[in-house]
Amino acid sequence: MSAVKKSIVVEQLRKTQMIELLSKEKRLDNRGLMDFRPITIETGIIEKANGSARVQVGNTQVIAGVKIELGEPFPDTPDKGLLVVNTEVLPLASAYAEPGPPDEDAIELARVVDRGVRESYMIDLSKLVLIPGRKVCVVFIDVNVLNIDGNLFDASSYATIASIITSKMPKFYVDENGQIRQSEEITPLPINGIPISITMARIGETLIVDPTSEEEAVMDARVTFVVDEDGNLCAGQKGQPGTLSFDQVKLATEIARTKAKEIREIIKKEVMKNAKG
Amino acid sequence: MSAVKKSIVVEQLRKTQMIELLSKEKRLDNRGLMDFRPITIETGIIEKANGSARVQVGNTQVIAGVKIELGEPFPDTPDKGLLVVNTEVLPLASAYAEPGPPDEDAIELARVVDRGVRESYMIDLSKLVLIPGRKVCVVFIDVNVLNIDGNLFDASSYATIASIITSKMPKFYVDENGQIRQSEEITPLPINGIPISITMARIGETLIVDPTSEEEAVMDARVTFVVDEDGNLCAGQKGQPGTLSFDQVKLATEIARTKAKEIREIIKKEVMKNAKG
Amino acid sequence: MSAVKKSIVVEQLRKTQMIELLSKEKRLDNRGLMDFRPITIETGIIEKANGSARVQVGNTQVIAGVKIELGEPFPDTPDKGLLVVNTEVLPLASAYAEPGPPDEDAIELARVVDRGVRESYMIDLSKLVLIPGRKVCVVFIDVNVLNIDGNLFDASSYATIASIITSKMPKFYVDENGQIRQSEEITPLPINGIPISITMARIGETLIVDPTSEEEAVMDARVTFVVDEDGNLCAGQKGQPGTLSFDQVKLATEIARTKAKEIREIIKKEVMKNAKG
Amino acid sequence: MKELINEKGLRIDGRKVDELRPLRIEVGVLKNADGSSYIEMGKNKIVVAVYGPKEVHPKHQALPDRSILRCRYHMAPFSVDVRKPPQPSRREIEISKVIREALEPALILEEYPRTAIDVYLEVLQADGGSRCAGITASAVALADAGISMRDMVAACAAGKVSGQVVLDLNDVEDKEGEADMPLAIMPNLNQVTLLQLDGKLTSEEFERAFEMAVKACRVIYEAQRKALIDKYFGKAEVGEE
Amino acid sequence: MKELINEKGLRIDGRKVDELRPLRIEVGVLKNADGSSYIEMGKNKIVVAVYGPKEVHPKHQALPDRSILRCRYHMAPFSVDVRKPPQPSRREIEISKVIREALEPALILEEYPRTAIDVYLEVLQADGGSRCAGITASAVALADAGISMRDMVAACAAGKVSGQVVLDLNDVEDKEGEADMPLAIMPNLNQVTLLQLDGKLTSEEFERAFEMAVKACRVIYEAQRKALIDKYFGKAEVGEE
Amino acid sequence: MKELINEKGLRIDGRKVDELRPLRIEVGVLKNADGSSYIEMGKNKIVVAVYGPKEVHPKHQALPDRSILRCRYHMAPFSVDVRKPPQPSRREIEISKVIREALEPALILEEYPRTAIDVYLEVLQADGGSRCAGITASAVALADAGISMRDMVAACAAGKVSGQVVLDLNDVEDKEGEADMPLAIMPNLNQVTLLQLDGKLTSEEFERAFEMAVKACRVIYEAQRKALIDKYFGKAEVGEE
Repeated sequence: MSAVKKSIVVEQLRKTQMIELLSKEKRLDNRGLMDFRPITIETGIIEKANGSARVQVGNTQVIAGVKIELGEPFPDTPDKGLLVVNTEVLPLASAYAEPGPPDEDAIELARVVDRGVRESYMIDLSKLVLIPGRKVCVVFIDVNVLNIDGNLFDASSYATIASIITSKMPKFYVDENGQIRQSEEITPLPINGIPISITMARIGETLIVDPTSEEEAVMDARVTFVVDEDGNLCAGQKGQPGTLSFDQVKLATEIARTKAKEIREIIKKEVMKNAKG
Repeated sequence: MSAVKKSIVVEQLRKTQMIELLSKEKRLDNRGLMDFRPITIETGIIEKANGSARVQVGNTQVIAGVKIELGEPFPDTPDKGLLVVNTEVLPLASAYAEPGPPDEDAIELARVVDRGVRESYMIDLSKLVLIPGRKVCVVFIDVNVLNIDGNLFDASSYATIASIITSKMPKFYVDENGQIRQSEEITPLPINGIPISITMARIGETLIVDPTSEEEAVMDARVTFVVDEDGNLCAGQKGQPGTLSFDQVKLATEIARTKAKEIREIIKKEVMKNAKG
Repeated sequence: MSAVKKSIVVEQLRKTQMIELLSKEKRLDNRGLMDFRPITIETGIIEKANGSARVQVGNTQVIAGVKIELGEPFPDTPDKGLLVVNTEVLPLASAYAEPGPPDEDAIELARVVDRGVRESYMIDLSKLVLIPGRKVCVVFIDVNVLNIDGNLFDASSYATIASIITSKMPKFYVDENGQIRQSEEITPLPINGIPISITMARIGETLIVDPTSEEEAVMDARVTFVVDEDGNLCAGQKGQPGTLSFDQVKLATEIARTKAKEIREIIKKEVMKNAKG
Repeated sequence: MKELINEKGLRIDGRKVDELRPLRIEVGVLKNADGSSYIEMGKNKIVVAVYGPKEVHPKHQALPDRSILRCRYHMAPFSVDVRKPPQPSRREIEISKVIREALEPALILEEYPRTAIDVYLEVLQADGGSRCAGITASAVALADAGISMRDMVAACAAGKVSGQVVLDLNDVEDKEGEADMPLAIMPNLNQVTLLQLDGKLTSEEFERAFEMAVKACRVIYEAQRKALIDKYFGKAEVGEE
Repeated sequence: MKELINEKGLRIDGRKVDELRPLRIEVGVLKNADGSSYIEMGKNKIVVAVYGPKEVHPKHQALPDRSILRCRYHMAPFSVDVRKPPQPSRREIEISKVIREALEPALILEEYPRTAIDVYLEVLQADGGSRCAGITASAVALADAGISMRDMVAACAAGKVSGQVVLDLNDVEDKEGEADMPLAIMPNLNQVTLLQLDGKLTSEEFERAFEMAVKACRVIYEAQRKALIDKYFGKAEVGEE
Repeated sequence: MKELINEKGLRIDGRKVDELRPLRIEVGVLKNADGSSYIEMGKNKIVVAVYGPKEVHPKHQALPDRSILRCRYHMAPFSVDVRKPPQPSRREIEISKVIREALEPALILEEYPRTAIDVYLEVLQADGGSRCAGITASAVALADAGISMRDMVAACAAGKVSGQVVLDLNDVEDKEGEADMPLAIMPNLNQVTLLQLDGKLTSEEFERAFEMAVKACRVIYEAQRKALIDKYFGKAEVGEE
């Protein structure tokens, strides 16, 4: 039996075992199906950034940094600031990550994180305009993944929102000569509310939240919903070449709404703790 | 006998057979040496483009689209609009086409098509200037090759000229404040005449027009001439690592001038038909 | 014994022989340890460049060209012109050089040459400002390596300084309307002095100057110091995965200071010779 | 915000809230491809080619137990209002990925070990919902190429415009509306293969939009079947015209 | 030029001319890496991961008699005052090379034929001297990965600011000072593994700066040892806290 | 349009309409290359290196029955009036292709199966007609490398300037003239290996230009022969100085 054939068999075996375990509502790390791993958040760790946060969800570790610079608005939205989300899955993060430009997984990750922030209107971009059509603030959010143990979508999203919430920027204004100046005054970013990303994996017929790398290796499908403070769904993404039944989609939205409340409280507490600490 | 050696023998055999056939003035698809395959042209197929055309020459199929935007002129031609021709041989087009940036064949294709339009002065670029040295119209022509069966040079050239002829653009003007505005009025591109590209293949000692992929696979050399309405040669390109005798060059120019008249009528009729249809 | 294993043995043998030879203060080409190969310099060879020089150090051959254009200064140095040094190790230069973007060796080469010119303040960049913060001269120096036989650092550096010294540029000025104009008058670049790069190789416990490709193939470490007219060290770079003892570092600085004087005279004479010739 | 639904409940292109745009599917439009199709869905115009199953280069990327599916969604430079440079954008790379994941569940890839199947989508004109139209056309082109399939894949978006849940958003509705939710399903197996959401929906709106999109997918599935039957059995014979 | 040393001989951050910035080294900060470390040196914050020895792809790049060492020094976009695009700059490529050459002499690569060892440095925040801090951290991460080493490698810059030779330049001193000379040594073997010089030094200043940097490297070496001992033997046991 | 031919029939650089620019060819100018040459044709200054026949990497690109010829035409950044970035432009890629196709017919590639021959052209200064000068120099470098050849390849452009057919256009004539037609021939076999046309020519002008260019190629061929003889047999011996 060749090495490759063997590894397929091993993989199927592992999946069968995991499904059996899940059918008893158990997971390899003893969590319940609807339990997240411990979430820890440190903010303000990069003094040169306007905002920053290191988030750990179990062994998954990401750092996000916010830089606010001046730039030109898009021609079709002259009265809005710009939001640019970029994620880099660094080669530090796992034995399988390679240096180089973001691959399709990293691009999907960045775009889903971006969508959660953008579609929930978390940042009021209309308040970041200095001269309509000509000068606006550009909010760059760079997410660096340092260690991968599953659920990059949620960890990256939490790092992003924690760095946005704690961002500080100088007040910019236009002087009498039409020049942009920055005052001494420091102000936070204009925030509307906190969107929470909840990612679920389907393994066999079971949905679980916050999958580890080990669980992701055998999952059939992944689905993420971002929920705003009012319980609205504001972004969604099904991933992986597996399917979801119509009922599983409905169930996933319900799980997302329930868990989002819980995680929002955890994040608020963690961010607050830092602010005091 | 190895597979590779065998395939070299097969290729030579095929070429010998083709040369024998051509010596009787016959081709595999029963055309005469100087016959084009049927040419069909549809214009105006892309509503969002200023001009567009789908051209089929036998089974070769290309689509060209014209987009007219505002830009800055080159410093050394402040009083001329810009013409940018780009061709993409899409991976849809054949089992051998690969996704990725244009390779040397696609770049040569784009540059020869560009040269035919540019050197014949088909578009009067001096009429596309809004503010000399500062604002001009940029005419982007993008040619997408959808299916390859030989003679991409002529098919791409015909799609390009058909999309130029049928282009419509808003009238731009400079208002009293020096701002560029566009009026409701729709105007065609300023056209000087129709250059026609004629591509020939030398197989053995025979010249043929409009080669198919099968004929291109065994051709020794390829030569293209573009002829303007007055019978002038305005662009030329010999291709492939074969040669042409001095007499073959002369013959090729004569064929080009003769066939160009015929093809120009076909194209005019096809474009007109569309305009009515 | 496999080919690879054999080549490792051959390489070690060659190194042992070289070390033995060096221990007698001899080199393969009969030079003394502290002798450079013959240096020849031709300047003004590219009429379209503001300055140019072809330098040969033994069989190593490089060409540098200076182009002076107008551009914008960096925001943090509004009162300084720009210096851009680029080197290309052309595929012409050796059987091992490949076409493509500069690799880490070529980038290191460019950056060390740049550092020598920049940190010695050879060009007075503050005299290249036309409108502070808005318009300055950009001095592009492109170094093309045509043939490699060791010591690219010094050869590239000498070509760079010879092309700078002999550069001529039009006098630019700002007219009453704030437009940049260039007068008929031709002026040299504002020069402060001539920095000289001296590169040494450590093979075994011996330091030699101006290593050939053959010597570089077996060297343990490489070290370059750039020395200005006053005997100051103004740039340095240790290279290769070998080490230097503390004493060897000190010795290298002394050799650099001694040889720099000598080479500076040679270069001045060569450049002068050209100016007359 | 511009009013996108008038007092009669009609949308800017005259459609009702749950009405699809005109749909046209052709099969076998490219001679060289192993399978191909062309779709018009509103002003979307997309051509799809399938090549494969074929050898994999480099060989080490091949899988011993199944074929690998590769998708490339690409927009022609002239397909949108402002010319798009031909290099793939981040958006095109993400859409290529979700399209592949939407098609893969329907394919019996185990039948073609050590091979690759390439699906190339070229958007000649984009008008909102191009990924859904592209999935619909790709499934037809895969069938035309004779690839073994568990089920067809049909796709359609629903979303929210001027406060109402609507079907199959066009370009303007996509950009100026409140939410867009592209969906793909396997219509016989009743499985979701693509689901994305951009914009805010309440719980109830989500369910309403989801149902509307599923229903539309079933209509689109019939159009897919008809296009394939027309090609392989002729129009008259099956009497579906 | 701004005065960077005051009349009391103190620098802008209050240090004496031969004083190091606060230094903190942690070992084993990343779970997936074979070895890892985190360093803070002033406001420099750098995380390093080591993967290997591991198989080489493509195989023909492997060496029959030893491991190949690969280094990647990379700055996070938010690590500097003006956002840095994520693609490696020429500066990052040069620094990656000199870091590799600074570490390689300390490694017994002959023990791992036909393999590769990857050292990834991510600069989370840069504050002058990041290559030296990065080398110091990398040597610790290599030790944490259990790679056989001849000696540790410790690095520190010295230079010239406002006419005086100073140790361990911060960002402002690096940019506005007269010279910066990064140095790395193997502290037991007394060998220089990295030496660069940017800016003018007289012969005497060079010697003074060199000695100052060597001395500082020995202090840093003690911090490296302590960090490793703390991890492997616990803090209390060795009683160095 | 500027008048490019004066009333005496002389061109802006003083040449007659059918006069070549000064030509200088040197052989063996680069030590490492297997063959090399340097050409000056007017202000064109081009150096050419040939490496090969040599092994092909990756191996699967090798051909079992012949050598593959690869050409790279590249302009130094300082070779033109406005600095050219070093990355190959589309123009350079096209010219590399036509140069390869112009040289290949003259080479007996069947003698070197499974190998590659690389021809690298570096344009140090460009002055109109650089592709022709490059082909002329490349053929000499290939001969210097000892590659078996059926014939030499000599190249020269003709064209139209201020209404007259002229030979060997310089930079200004190329840009401001009416037409430029680069031509390369094998002078003994009387075969055209490169032919391009940019700009308008009547039937008669085309024939006149073609004949003029062919005639010039024969003159250039003599210069190629002389350069090779000078190198291999010494100047005095053949008494051609």
